Order: sequence, then C-alpha cells, then structure tokens
Amino acid sequence: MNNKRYILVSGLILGLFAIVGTALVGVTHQVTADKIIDNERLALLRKLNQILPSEKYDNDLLHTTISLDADDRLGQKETSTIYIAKRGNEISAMIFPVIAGKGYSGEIKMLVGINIDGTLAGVRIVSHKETPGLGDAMEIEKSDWVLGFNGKSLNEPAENKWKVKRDGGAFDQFTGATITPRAVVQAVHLCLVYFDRHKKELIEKYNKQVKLSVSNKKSGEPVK
Amino acid sequence: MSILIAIIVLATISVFFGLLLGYTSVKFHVEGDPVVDKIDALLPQTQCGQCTYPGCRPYAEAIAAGEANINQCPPGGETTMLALSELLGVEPIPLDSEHADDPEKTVVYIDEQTCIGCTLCIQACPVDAILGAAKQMHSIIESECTGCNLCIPPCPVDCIHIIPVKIEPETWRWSLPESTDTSPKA
Amino acid sequence: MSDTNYNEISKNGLWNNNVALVQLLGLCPLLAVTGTVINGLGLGMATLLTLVLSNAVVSLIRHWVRPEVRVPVFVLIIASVVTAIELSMNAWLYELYTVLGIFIPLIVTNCGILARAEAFASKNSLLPSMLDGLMMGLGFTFVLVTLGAIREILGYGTLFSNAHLMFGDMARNWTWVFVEDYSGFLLAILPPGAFIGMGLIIALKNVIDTHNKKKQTISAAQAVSASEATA
Amino acid sequence: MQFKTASSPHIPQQNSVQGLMFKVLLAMVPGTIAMIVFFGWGVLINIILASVVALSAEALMLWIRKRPIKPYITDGSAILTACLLVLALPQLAPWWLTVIGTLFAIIVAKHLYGGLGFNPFNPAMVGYIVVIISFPKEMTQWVPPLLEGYTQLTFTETLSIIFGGDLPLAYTWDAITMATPLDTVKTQLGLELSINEIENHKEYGGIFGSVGGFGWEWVNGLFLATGCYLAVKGIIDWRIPAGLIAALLVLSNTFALYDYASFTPPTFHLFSGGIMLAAFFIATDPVTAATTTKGRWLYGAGIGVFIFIIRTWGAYPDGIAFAVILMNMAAPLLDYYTMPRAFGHSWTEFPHHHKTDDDDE
Amino acid sequence: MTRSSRQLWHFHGGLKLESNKAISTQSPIVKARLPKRLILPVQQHIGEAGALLVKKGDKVLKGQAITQSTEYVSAPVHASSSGTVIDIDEYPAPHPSGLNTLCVVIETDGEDKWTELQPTHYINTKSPAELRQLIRKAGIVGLGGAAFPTAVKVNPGPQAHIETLIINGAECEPYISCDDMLMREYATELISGCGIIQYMVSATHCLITVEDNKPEAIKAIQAVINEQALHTIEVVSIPTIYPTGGEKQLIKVLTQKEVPSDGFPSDIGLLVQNVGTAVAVHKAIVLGEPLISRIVTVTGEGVKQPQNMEVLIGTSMSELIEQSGGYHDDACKLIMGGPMMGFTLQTDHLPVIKGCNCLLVENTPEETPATMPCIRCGACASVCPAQLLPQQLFWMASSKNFELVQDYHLFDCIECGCCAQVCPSQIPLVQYYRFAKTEIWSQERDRIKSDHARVRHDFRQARLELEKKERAEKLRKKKELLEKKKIAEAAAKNDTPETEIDPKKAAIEAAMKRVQDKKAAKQNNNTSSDE
Amino acid sequence: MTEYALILISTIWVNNFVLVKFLGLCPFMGVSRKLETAIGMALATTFVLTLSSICSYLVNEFILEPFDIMYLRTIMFILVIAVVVQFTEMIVHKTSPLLYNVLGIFLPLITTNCAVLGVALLNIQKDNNFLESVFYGFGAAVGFSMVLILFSGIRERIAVADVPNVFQGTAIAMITAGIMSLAFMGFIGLVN
Ligand SMILES: Cc1cc2nc3c(=O)[nH]c(=O)nc-3n(C[C@@H](O)[C@H](O)[C@H](O)COP(=O)(O)O)c2cc1C
Ligand SMILES: Cc1cc2nc3c(=O)[nH]c(=O)nc-3n(C[C@H](O)[C@H](O)[C@H](O)COP(=O)(O)O)c2cc1C
Ligand SMILES: Cc1cc2nc3c(=O)[nH]c(=O)nc-3n(C[C@H](O)[C@H](O)[C@H](O)COP(=O)(O)O)c2cc1C
Ligand SMILES: Cc1cc2nc3c(=O)[nH]c(=O)nc-3n(C[C@H](O)[C@H](O)[C@H](O)CO)c2cc1C
Ligand code: SF4
Ligand code: SF4
Ligand code: SF4
Ligand code: SF4
Ligand code: FES
Repeated sequence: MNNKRYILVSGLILGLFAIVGTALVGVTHQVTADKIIDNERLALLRKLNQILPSEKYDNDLLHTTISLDADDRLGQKETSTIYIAKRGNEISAMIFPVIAGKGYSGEIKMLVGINIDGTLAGVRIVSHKETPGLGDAMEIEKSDWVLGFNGKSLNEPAENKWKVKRDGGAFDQFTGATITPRAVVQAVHLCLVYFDRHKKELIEKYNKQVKLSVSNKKSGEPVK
Repeated sequence: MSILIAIIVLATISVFFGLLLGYTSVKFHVEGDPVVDKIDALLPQTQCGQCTYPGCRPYAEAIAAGEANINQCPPGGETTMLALSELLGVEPIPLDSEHADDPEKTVVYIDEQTCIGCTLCIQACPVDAILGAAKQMHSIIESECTGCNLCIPPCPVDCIHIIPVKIEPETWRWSLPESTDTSPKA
Repeated sequence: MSDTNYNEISKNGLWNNNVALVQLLGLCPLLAVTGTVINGLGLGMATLLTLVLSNAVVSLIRHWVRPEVRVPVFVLIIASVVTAIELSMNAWLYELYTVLGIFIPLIVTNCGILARAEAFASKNSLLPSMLDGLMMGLGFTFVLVTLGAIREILGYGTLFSNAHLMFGDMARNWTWVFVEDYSGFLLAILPPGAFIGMGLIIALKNVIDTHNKKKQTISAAQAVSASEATA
Repeated sequence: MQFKTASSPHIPQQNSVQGLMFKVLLAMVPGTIAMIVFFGWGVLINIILASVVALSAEALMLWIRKRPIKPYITDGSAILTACLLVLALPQLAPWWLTVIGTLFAIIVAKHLYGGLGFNPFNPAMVGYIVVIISFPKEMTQWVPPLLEGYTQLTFTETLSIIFGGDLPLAYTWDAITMATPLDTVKTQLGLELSINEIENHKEYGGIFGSVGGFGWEWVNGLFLATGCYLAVKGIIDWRIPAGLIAALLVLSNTFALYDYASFTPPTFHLFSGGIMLAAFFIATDPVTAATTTKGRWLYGAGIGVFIFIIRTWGAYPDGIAFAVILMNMAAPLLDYYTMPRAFGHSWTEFPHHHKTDDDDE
Repeated sequence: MTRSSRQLWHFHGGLKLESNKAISTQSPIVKARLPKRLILPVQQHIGEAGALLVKKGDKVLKGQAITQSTEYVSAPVHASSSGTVIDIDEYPAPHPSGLNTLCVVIETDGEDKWTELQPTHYINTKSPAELRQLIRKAGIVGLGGAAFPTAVKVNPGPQAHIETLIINGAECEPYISCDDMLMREYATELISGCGIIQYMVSATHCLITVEDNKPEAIKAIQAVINEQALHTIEVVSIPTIYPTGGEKQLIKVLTQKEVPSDGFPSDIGLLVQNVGTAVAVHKAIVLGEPLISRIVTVTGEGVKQPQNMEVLIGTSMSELIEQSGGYHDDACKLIMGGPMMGFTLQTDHLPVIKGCNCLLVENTPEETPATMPCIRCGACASVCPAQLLPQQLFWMASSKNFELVQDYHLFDCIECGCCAQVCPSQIPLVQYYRFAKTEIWSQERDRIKSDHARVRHDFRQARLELEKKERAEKLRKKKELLEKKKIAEAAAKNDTPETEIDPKKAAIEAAMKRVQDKKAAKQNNNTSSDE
Repeated sequence: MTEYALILISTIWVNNFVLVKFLGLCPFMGVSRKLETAIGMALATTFVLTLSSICSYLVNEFILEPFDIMYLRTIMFILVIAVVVQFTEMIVHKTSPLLYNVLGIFLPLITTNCAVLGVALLNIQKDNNFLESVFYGFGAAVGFSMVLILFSGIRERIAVADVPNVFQGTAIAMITAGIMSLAFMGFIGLVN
C-alpha cells in the first residue's frame, strides 16, 4: 500500500515538473517561433545576396526555386534546389548549388550564380574539408580569390583556359596548393556548361511551375 | 493549442517515467556501502584521531562521503595515502607538511619504577595494549601497541615514553636508491 | 549549512573550485567554442544564465524531490531553462547561435550544471544557491574568455573579432588587430590547440596558487619570527 | 676500515645512454649526407639551426626544472630529436618553422613530461605534426632533387631563403620547389590518372627514378643500410622496422595486385618519403615505443598500417608522423597486453586480462 | 654415458661474464688459522632461530650444539672450536643492513677439542628419516647461497617423488671459486655426499653439473666416478652463462622443465643441492661432524693474495683478509658473495657465517657514467632469466605501486642483477626490487598488525558498549530489585532468580566487578594524586 | 553496406567524438586515471550511447515529429536518457553486483556526458535513418572508448613520470589529449 503511494508520488512529481518545464518552453517557443523562421530565411538570403546583390533582382528569391534531380555534372547526388532571380518578369540569374568532388580532401560545396546571359554573377564556398591554411584560401573570408570568377563566362576566358595557371589556364592557384583551385575551377566550368546546355529546359520548367501554381491559386507561391 | 499538446505529451511521458523509476526503486532496492569497509581496511587502525576524526572508521566514512581528503592520516603516511588514491581513483595529494614521508614506527613503554598503577592509561588505550590492575605497576604488550600515544596525556606521573620499534635484520627494509633526481617521482 | 559565507562562495566559484579549472567539468563547450573571445563570452553568458536559473529552481524545490526521481527532475529543469535560452538566442542572437551550434543545447549536459544542482543548490537556500550559480558561471565564463583570447590572438592575430554577433552592428569595429596580415598559427584554432591551451591555463593557475601559498607561508613565518622577536 | 655500500651488481659496466645516442647519430650520417647532396644545403643549415635551438631549449628547461644540466645536455638525445625533425621538414623551411617545431618537440613533447625517458610521444614527430598542421603552406617547400631542368640553389641563396624569407630575384617559388614524389602520386591519382600515366608524365616522370623517386631511393637505401647495422649491433630492436616494413609491404602489395593502376606500387611505398628513416630511426625511439617482444612487432606493424592508410586515403601525403604518434598512444596498452610469460608461469594466467573489443592495437 | 650425449637446453637471457676465477685458484685451499674469538650468530639461515643451549661462562667443545631447533624450518648452530662462552649479546651481523643480531661469542682455548662424534659407517643401516634427523642435528643449510635448512629440503613430503638429484657445481658468478676448488680437492667426499642424498630421497639419477670453464673440477669428479664405476651419478658440463647456477635456470638447462612459479623443484621430481652442501652431508653422516666450517673464496683486485680458505664459522673476516696478504691501498668495497648478487659490508669486523661463500674486495672503479632515467630500451628484459619486464618492475617500484609491481611478478625476480648489468642508464635496478620486496613484506606485517588492532579495537568498543548497557541495566535492576524487595517484603516472600547459572549473567557480573574495580582504581588514583 | 562502414570509420577515426568533436570530455578527463576504470567507463558509455541513439530516434520519429513539437527535442532526449540510464542502473545494481561493479557505478555519470545528448542531436541534424543512427551511436561510442582507454594507458605512464610540478595532474593530461588530437588530425580526408 505504502509502496504504491510511493511509486505514484514519484510519477506525479516528475509529471508536475514536466508540465511546468514544458509550459515555460512552450511559451518561449510561441514568442520566438516567427522570429526564428525569419532569421533562417534571412541568413540564406544573405548568402545568396553575396552572389547576387539584392538590387539585381526584385523577386522573393527564397521562394522562387525549381528543384533539380541528382545530376553528376553539378556534382549533386541528391535532389537540389536552384534559386531563380527575376527582374520584373524576366529571369535575370540562377544560383546553382554545386559540389566539386575532386578537392584535396573531399567535397567542396559551393553556390554558383550565373546571370541569364551566361556570365558568372559570383561563386561562394559553402563548406569544404581542404587543409586549413592551404586550401581554404577559396573562402571569401580568407582571400579574394573567388571574386576572380565574377564576370567570367564560358568564352571569357576561352574554353581551353578554364584551368589554373599551372595547367596553362587563366586562373591563379594558391601557393603550394593547386588541387583545390583546380577542383573549384573545374566545377564552376562544368556548371557553366550545364547552364549553357540546359538554360532553355530550366526556364521552361520554371514557367511550367508558375503556370501550374497560377492555375492553382495566386502567383508567387513556392512550388514544390 | 500546440502548447497544450506539448504539455500533455511530455507530462504523460514524465508521469510514466516517474512511475517506472518509483517502481524500480522500490522493487530493486539495495542497501549497504562496501566502500567504507574497503577504506577502513587500508587505514592503520591506530585509532589516534590525528585525522581529526574519532578513530579510523569514522575517517573512512568521511572519505567515502567525500568530506575528508585522503591525506589526513599521519600514522599511515604516504603509503596509506597512495593506497587510498589507488582505491578511490583520485589524484594523490601530498601529505600535510610535517609528515612528508612515512613516519617512524613507535611504541611506548612504561617506566615501571615511576608507574603508580592508576589505570588511566588502560582506559585511554584503544586496543587494550596495557596490562595491569589498580595500584599495580602497568606494562605495555609491545606486540599489541599501535603507537598511537593516546595513553601518554592521561598519565599523571609522565611515566610513559615513546620508543621506536626495534628493527631486526629480518624486518629491515631496503631504501630507494638515493640519486632520485634522475629517477621518476614517487 | 545554516550560516552561509558569501565571500567563500564567490571565491570558490571564481577560483578555488572553478568549474572548468578545478572540477574539470563543462569541458566540451569550453574547448569547442573558444576559437574567439566572443564565442567564449556568448556561451559563457548562456551557461551563466542557466546556472543561476537552474540553481534557483532546484534550491526552491529541494525539499520535494526524492532520490529516485531527483536526477530526472533536475535534468528536466535544466533542460527547460536551456531550451528557453536556446530558443531566445535563436531568435535574437541568430548568428551567434549558428556559430555555437550544438553546444547550446548541450549546456544541458554540461556536467558543471548538474553538479552544482546536486552538490550545492539541493542543499542550500535560494540566495546562496543563486550566488553560487552566478559565481560558478562567472568563473566558467572567465576561463572561456581567457582561452578564447589566447586562441584568437595566436590563431588569428586579433581580439574581439565578430563582436557584432553578440553586441549588434555597432560592435563591428571593436576588433583589435594585433598583427596585420598575420598568417595565423593554425594549431591554436584547431582542436589540439584547445587542449594544449587549456593545459597551459591550468598550469598557470597552479603557478599562481603555489606562488600564493609560498607567500602565505613566508608571511606566516615572518609573523611568527616577528612575534618571536618582540617577545 | 669502512667500506662503501651499494646494491649489487658490483661489476662496473660501460653502457651508457650517451653512447647509445651517439651511435644512432653516427648511423644517420650517411643518409643525411645523401640528403644534402640531393636536396641542397637547406638540410645542413636547418640541422645546425635546430640543434642549437634544441640544446638551448633543453638547457633552459633543465635549469627551470632544477635538474642537473650537464649529463642531460651531453646525452645526445636533444640533437637526435633535432636532426630527425629536420630530416622530415622540407629543405627550404623558413627558420622560424624549424624553431617552432624544435621548441615544441623539446619543451612541450619532452620536458613537460619530465625530459629524457618520460615522454610518451616521439618529440620530433610531435614537432613535425605541429608545424605541418599549422603551416601547411611552408611545409610544401620541398626542393627538387638534383634534376635536370630545375635550378640548384647555392649555399648563400639557401641561407637567405631560410633566414630572409625572400626569394632571390631570379626565382619564383614554383621554380625552385616542387611536390615530392609521394605528393605528386597522390595528387595525380586524385585526378584519376593511372600509375602508369603518372610515371610517364612528361613533367613528373623524371622524379620517379627507378624505385622510390629520384634521390629518395638513395637516401632511403642508405638509411636502410645503416639501420640494419644498428639492428645487428642490437642498438635498436629489429622487430620494429621489420614489422613496419612487413605491414607496409603486405598492404601495398595486396592493393597493388587488386588494382595496379590506382594504388601506389610497393617499391615506391618503401623507398619514397621517409620510410627507412622512420622504420629504423624514428619508430625505434625506445622511450616511446612498445617494449615487449610481441608488443614491438605489433607496434611496428601498426605504424606501417597507419602510414599506408594515411598515404592512400588521407589528406597528408606522408603519414609517418601521425602513424608514429598514433602508435605511441597505443604503446602502454601494447606493453600491458603483451606481457611475456614469466618463467614458471603458464601462458593462460595473465592476471588482469580484460580484453575489450574497443581497444585497438 | 658420455657427457656429450646429454641434450641441454637454454634459458632466456643471461649474460656471458668475464669469470675472473683464475686469480684465486692458483693455490690449493688453505686452512685458516684458529682465531682467538669466534662470533656465532644464532640465526644464519632461512627460517626461525633456534633456542640457546648455552649461557655466559659455559665451556664448550668443538662441534657442540649451542642452539637447538624448536621449529621445523630451522637449523642449530654449533661451536666451531672449543673454548668458553664469554658473551651472548647483539653484534653486527654480516647483513646488508649492518644491524646487530644476537650472537654467541666464544673465546677459543686453542685446543680445538672435538666433542664426541657419532659417525655412521653403513648408510644402508639407517632409514632416510634417521639420516635426515642426523643432517638436521648437524645444522646443515644450503651452502649455495640461500642457506635454507637442508633437512627440510631433502624431505619433499610423501607425495613428491624425486626422480633426479641435481648437484649444483655451476658456480656461475665471477670471482667465486670455492666450489671449483672444493670439487677439485674433495671429489671423493662429494661423490659420497651425493650418494647419501640420493639414497635419502631415493632418486634414481644424480647429475653433477659444472660449468665448462672448470675443466679440472670436471676431470676430478669424472675420475672418482670412473674409479668407483658409478652408474647413476653423472657429471654434466654446461655452458658458462650467468646465472646458469640458479636453481630454476639449471633445471631448465638440464631438463627443459620450468619450476612453477609458486612451486619447488620437488614438484617436478627434482632436488637441487650445492656441491658444498653435499660434502657437508658426507661429513655429517660419515664423520658425524656438524657444519662448523666452510670454504670461502677471498678474492678481488683489492686483496693482495687471492685464495680459497677453509674457515671456521664465526671467524672474523678481517682475519681472513689479513691471512690473504691484506688490502691493496685502493680497496674500497667489501662484498660478501659474488659481484653480481653479493651485498656490500660496511666493515670487515664481521663473522663468517654458513652462507658466506666469498669475500670480494673491489678497488676504486673508474668513473662510471651517471644514472639516467630509464629509456625503456628493453635491454634488461632481453637478459632477464626470469623472463620478466625489469623496466616495468622498476617503474612500478620507484612509484611505490606495490600492487602492480606484484602483477608484473616481482616475486619471480631472482635478483640476479643481469638487468642492472646491461642497463645503459646505469639504474641500480636490483635495489629497486629489493626495496619493493622488503616494503611489501613490511606492509604485509603492518596489515596483519592493523587487522589485529582493528579486532582488538572493535572488541574494546563492544565491551565498553556492553559495560554501559550493563550499568544502565544494573541501575534499572537495582531499582527493580528495590521495588521487588518492597513487594516481596510486602508479600513476605523471597525469590532469588540470580542464583541460576546463566553464562550471560555470569559475564555481566564479571564485567560489573571490573567496573567496580576500575572505579576503585579511579578513586585510588584521585586520592593518590591528592597526596 | 559501405555506408555503414564509412559511418563507423568516420565516427571512430576521422570525427572522433572526443578528440575532434569535443564531446564527452568530462568523463574523458575524469575517469581516465586508471586503465581498469577507463575500461568500465568505456563499456558503460558504449552501452548508453548506442541505447540513446536508438531511443532518440524512436522519440523523434514517433513523438516529436507526429506532434510537431521539435523544439522540445532537448528536453525529451535528455529526459529519456536520464530515465533509461537510471533505470538500468537500478536494475543492474540489484540483479548483478558483478556487472554493477564493472559498469553500474559509471552509469549515473553518463547522464551528464555531452556525447550522449550530442549523439541524439547530431542524429537528427544529419537526418540519419534508424540503422544509421544505431551505427552512428555505436561508432561514436567505440571512438570514445578507444581514446579513453588509450588515454588511460598513457596517463598511468605519465603518473610515474617526472612531470614538472605545475603541470602535474590535469594540466599534463590536457596537453596529452592535445597531442592525441594532433595525431587524429592525420585522419583528415579519410572519409569525405
Ligand atoms: C599537409 C599538406 C596539405 C595539403 N593540402 C592541400 C590542400 O588543401 N589543397 C591543395 O590543393 N593541395 C594541398 N596539398 C598538396 C599540395 O601541396 C600539392 O603539392 C599541390 O596542391 C599540387 O602540387 P603543385 O602545386 O606542384 O601542382 C597539401 C599538401 C600537404 C603536404
Ligand atoms: C620459505 C621457503 C620454503 C621452502 N620450502 C621448501 C620445501 O618445502 N621443499 C623444498 O624442496 N625446498 C624448499 N625451499 C628451498 C627452495 O626450493 C630453494 O632450494 C632455496 O630457496 C634455495 O634456492 P636458491 O639458492 O636458488 O635461492 C624453500 C625455500 C624457502 C625460502
Ligand atoms: C642467480 C643465482 C645464481 C646462483 N648460482 C649458484 C651457483 O653458481 N652455485 C650454486 O651452488 N648455487 C647457486 N645459486 C643457488 C641455487 O639456486 C640453489 O639455491 C642452490 O643450488 C641450492 O642448493 P643448496 O640448498 O645446497 O644451497 C644461485 C642462485 C641464484 C638465484
Ligand atoms: C634508436 C633511437 C631512436 C630515436 N628516435 C628518436 C625520434 O624518432 N625522435 C626523437 O625525438 N628522439 C629520438 N631518439 C632520441 C631520444 O630517445 C628521444 O629524444 C627521447 O624520446 C627523449 O626522451 C632516439 C633515440 C634512439 C636511441
Ligand atoms: S589518523 Fe589514521 S590512524 Fe589515526 S585515527 Fe585517523 S585514520 Fe586512524
Ligand atoms: S599502549 Fe598507548 S601508545 Fe600503545 S596502543 Fe595503547 S594507547 Fe596507544
Ligand atoms: S635497461 Fe635500463 S634503461 Fe633500458 S629499459 Fe631496462 S631499466 Fe630502462
Ligand atoms: S634481477 Fe630480477 S629482474 Fe633483473 S634480470 Fe635478474 S631476475 Fe630479471
Ligand atoms: S561538458 Fe561534455 S562531458 Fe562534460
């Protein structure tokens, strides 16, 4: 009898504190939830804006996307999301997530922004495992090297110059580390090629989505 | 609404867990603390109280409860401290200043000429190492004496003296080689 | 423990029984996020807040809980406090939050906190408990900041970089640059540097402690000899 | 008459730590000379620099720790550490790199643990790892061996590069440094070239020599020869190099047989980089190695395995230092679990054999 | 059976040492002069000291027992010459500690008169047990070094069956040559002794093992064997590797068997005795002489005339040195035993005891390199004949980790010194092991003592508790009694339940009495201090 | 199958919980003085870490997500872990004194081991499926155990070394951990 009460009290104490604790957290959650979602959105946007400054587009970049099946040419092994920038009603640029597979020690994840005319809007490294102090010069925080891609396109420099200088190309390597820049240059190049080949397809795909959602509801909604 | 769900879910689970723990604590109750015994076995059982506890076992209990350090027993010296640190898996602590090394072992003897047979020492001795009856001269059973010196203060005529335990060739110990500055620390 | 010695509590928390240096608790965040001073400070503050609040709550409820549910209850309290802090940071200090990452929720398992709850708060009344939490938290933050400073100076050649993560945009130019164009001593920033730096800090504390002790014994000896001289 | 007392034995003997260290140092001379010949004065300059720094640091630490200075400063272990560290560094390593590495080796890896005999990790290798992870850029400044088409620097040029940090006007870094054969193979394999293609590559072909890379094969050969001499003399335990080389051979052979095109051939593994130096002079550091017979086999083999893993799949071209420190970590346990059967005891009675599946060897 | 036919094995490790025996084997064994005074420690062996049979002033004859064994593992001591007991007191012992030990001092009368001896002429008429008794009475202990009572060793117990008797003439330590000389000059007695022991333990074989650097000794023994056409005794020449004379190593070399760590050779059917012990057995049985003398090698670079001497037990070492030409000027170390295992003595005014086979005087050595920390080179492990890891023992011993050091088999170390001999860091390893061993023994004694103290303390606590209770009880009883009395008086009836003999009650009563005594004592005390 | 092998390699060597990810450092420093206790702790942690991986997966899958209360994950996980650990401890204490001596005394310590909550949170962060979670937890535990045991071996050795006074104890232990972590840097790049 006594034991039963003992056991019951244990349960109730724990339950009581659970209620109090959850209430506290729940209230905090209610207060902060919107702000948090906002934050996350803003953070992503900030990254995209580094490639594509906000004055260059006027749409809701985060919600204007198309998804892409896994594609070797972009190094993607899973479905990925391409962000579409628009100016007025025209598509002005696209931002591709690209993975360079041949870094010195693993994959280099980046975002590659390509203007609709085929020039590079910008390249940023999202994450990598290169040697700190050697291969990490591609990070914008460490050096300006990635800025060298700005404005380049498939023909500028010429096709056969899409290499690092060591290999006779147009791009600098880092002292003592050629592999990393080589990999990045190669991946950016591949992405440009991809864009060149599939530009139409991509635009069509996007337009179809818009139509679909317009017919469904109003425009501007993200489409999955 | 969402808060309510959260609270309900968590509270349910918590109550369940609480019941579970309550149940197990009742059903799987275990008693006793063997650690104290283990510690006590390492102490020299001199019962001298220099550790500030009234005897070895209380000190052992204090150590087990985490209230006392392992370096408070002068009769045990460094050896005991090291043994305790080994047992409890704690870092060895140097002994309090004076008793830096293992103390010399001593016993006491009663100057039988001066002893008046008051039996005060008998009452003080924690291990009954003193023989004698009232008004008769007393003597120490040397093999039983632990050298705690507790019998000395009560003696009204100061007839109890400390002597080192005699070392025989058989009980003699080799010392560590002297040039310790190039050898590992103790 | 009826008569509480606030002085003693403070001393213990800050130095003598410092959570990180002496008790060796809460090491994971300590080593993981101290790449820069600001990161250290951020986590330190979060931990401090958690310590004070959880100590307070635990001290208030200390008579109610029973042994078999004590740990779960304490853990529940700490976890609630931490989650609330985590959510708040996520909302208002977003960038700092992303930098500190998993180590914010992991404050829950910062052994230091549960240890204080068990060792102090569950045995003391509200005020001393909160003070204990505060002092322990300050001591912990102090170590976080020191280690952060060492690693930041050696690793990046700067101090207080990224202060805006914590103090907002006005802090952007707080960064002190010690060496322009410093190429960086990577060891300091990488995991091994954290361990070695911590080792050095502990050693430094030992140096200070032995020095103090020596001074004490010397002054004591002097006092004795002085009194002898006068006698 | 009063006599001196001492514990037995009472026969004076002349073995000494000093003698041991100097014999090892002596055995390193031929290989070191070969390095100087093939890779220029940088080796010598850095050895001298590192030795001076090492001895000063040793003396300083002994003084701070209030230990007798003379017996330790003359025991040769600090110089040995300095030499081994330098032999692992690129020849044009700037002076501060050598100094930082040496200081870390002597102060942190050796004296914080109590100096000679107490350090659990190989000091030279700790120093090496510290600099390679801290200054990877400078750690790639290897000079091409005496090879056609590459400039050979003069003594003064080398000196000014090492201490001045600037290049003589006529040169660029890319002209006077090149990746080591190991590095080249690794990076080229990364580009999905086959071993054959790499060997026949117009630019890299020359550096491969016949077995382990031009120059390297000589250096390794000489270290192998003098190392064997030490082993025969019983100054080092032959089991460690044997285990190391055997493990490396077995692994590289297996993988090369499996896919010749994309795994480095065994001969190349053995004669390139610092393998022989590592096998006979570094892995054998008695202080940090395992001490039991079986333990030494496993210790050597472990190093071989880790070297192979790091070389083949890791980010660093040569994994010697990492492999050595990793096995240093395991040495106490190896010793513990490979205790020999004492005389009069049975094989099965090892007193506290808690084997766990988590403990690696 | 020829010598070469026997297959031999190796033991792990060991050292090839320079033997340096030749310097003391140039001349035959010399009989030492009869000293004026003999100092006989009563404890010269492993085991318990015997009880004294003489007192100050007693006249004793040569060979007369002056102690008598009271324990099983013990050996009596005999007067080595005739004379008067002039003192029984503590004198410095030939022991590394330099401490004093109880000795009987005899002033010799120069007559060297034997007590009555009882030789046994026909061994076969006595049973092994009777022979053992004779050996026991003769005070024979192992002369190979350990001084373990031989009578105990030759009684391996009813289960054990001794197949082979091994007579240890290896004498593997450098400098020592007493066994060598003994084998050369007393080969006949040796063979006789072997026969007796063989008979006592009913061993089928007897192997006399001699290192191959003592060809003369081998020849001498072989000659006797051939002469007597013995078939069960064989002399075996074994390679000279230190410490092949160690009992376990010797057995390994001869049989490939290993004596179990916690066992004795008798467990695997073997018995090892030193050659000197065998000769002593011969003397004890055939001549009836107890062990009163032994052969001692006096040698070393520090002594002028190295030689072997037959010495009465109790002779002062200083006299032996004097008779060997005295010290060279640069003599600095006096060692009892050999250079590998012997221990240094502080002075030469010490008696020769049964276990003293050699006095080695070393001169000042050249400067040896300083002691350095262990560099774990493993040289020690590669020479350790006990297959231990000496460096681990060293690390554990020096950090006083006495538990772990035993896990590393400290007690299998035979203190041979090989490890210290090859250590490049010049670490006095053996001293560390001796330190650890004696420390562990001492702790064991302390532990026993503290266990004992705990029991006594607990007992006392319980007693005090009981007394307190009793006092309370007594008070209560008194009250009760009073009340009862009242009731009883009222009822005019008397009841005496206390008369029942209840042991508990009796104890209580006794205790009460004690308390009263104590109270009395206290009062006494008070009064006395009042005075 | 290779992906599971890679998870193991990654958690044990490349992203070792203790030396690279900084999780579970307190027990790493606290119970590594003696080899024996380290082994006990290693076993106990392996048990709890694997268990906690499983529990957290289940909690996430069947409670947090269905009810959409992801923000309670920290509370939920730690509560479940604490209770499971305490429950196990009580059971072990009663049923097997032997096992309790080996494992049990370490169990309460483990609740406050970051690695335990860390593994739960990381599993969610990485979107691991059930088997991946199990392997991830187990690998992390093995990695933890391995370095803990190695570390204790070295610490036993250091304990008898002539370490300068101010570095004795925890300071030198930290530096040792630092050097171990240096060595583990060598595994960078093994798993992409
Ligand atoms: C420790 C170490 C780390 C390295 N890390 C990188 C790296 O992160 N990125 C890279 O491209 N190369 C790295 N390398 C390899 C380069 O040094 C390599 O030699 C170079 O990239 C290719 O050689 P090249 O410049 O002669 O073409 C590393 C080499 C070492 C020794
Ligand atoms: C305490 C002790 C007890 C012994 N008991 C026996 C015994 O029962 N039977 C036996 O044959 N030898 C016994 N021995 C003798 C040993 O086996 C060995 O012969 C003796 O210690 C001398 O060997 P050593 O000189 O190689 O050290 C005993 C020795 C010692 C020290
Ligand atoms: C290292 C070592 C060396 C020994 N060398 C000899 C030796 O050369 N001759 C010898 O008779 N006993 C030697 N002994 C003693 C033997 O082990 C053994 O105790 C003795 O032969 C037993 O015979 P005993 O009881 O008659 O003395 C040595 C012991 C040790 C430990
Ligand atoms: C055979 C041998 C090899 C050695 N190898 C090294 C080594 O690889 N690195 C090093 O720092 N010291 C080496 N030493 C020197 C010395 O042992 C080392 O500095 C100790 O670790 C210092 O305690 C070696 C010494 C010997 C005898
Ligand atoms: S100081 Fe030591 S011996 Fe004395 S009572 Fe305390 S524990 Fe016992
Ligand atoms: S006789 Fe004295 S010193 Fe000895 S145990 Fe008793 S009280 Fe202690
Ligand atoms: S021989 Fe000396 S230095 Fe070498 S391992 Fe043994 S004890 Fe250490
Ligand atoms: S003294 Fe002991 S440890 Fe050393 S070699 Fe001889 S048996 Fe081995
Ligand atoms: S803070 Fe991570 S285990 Fe303590």
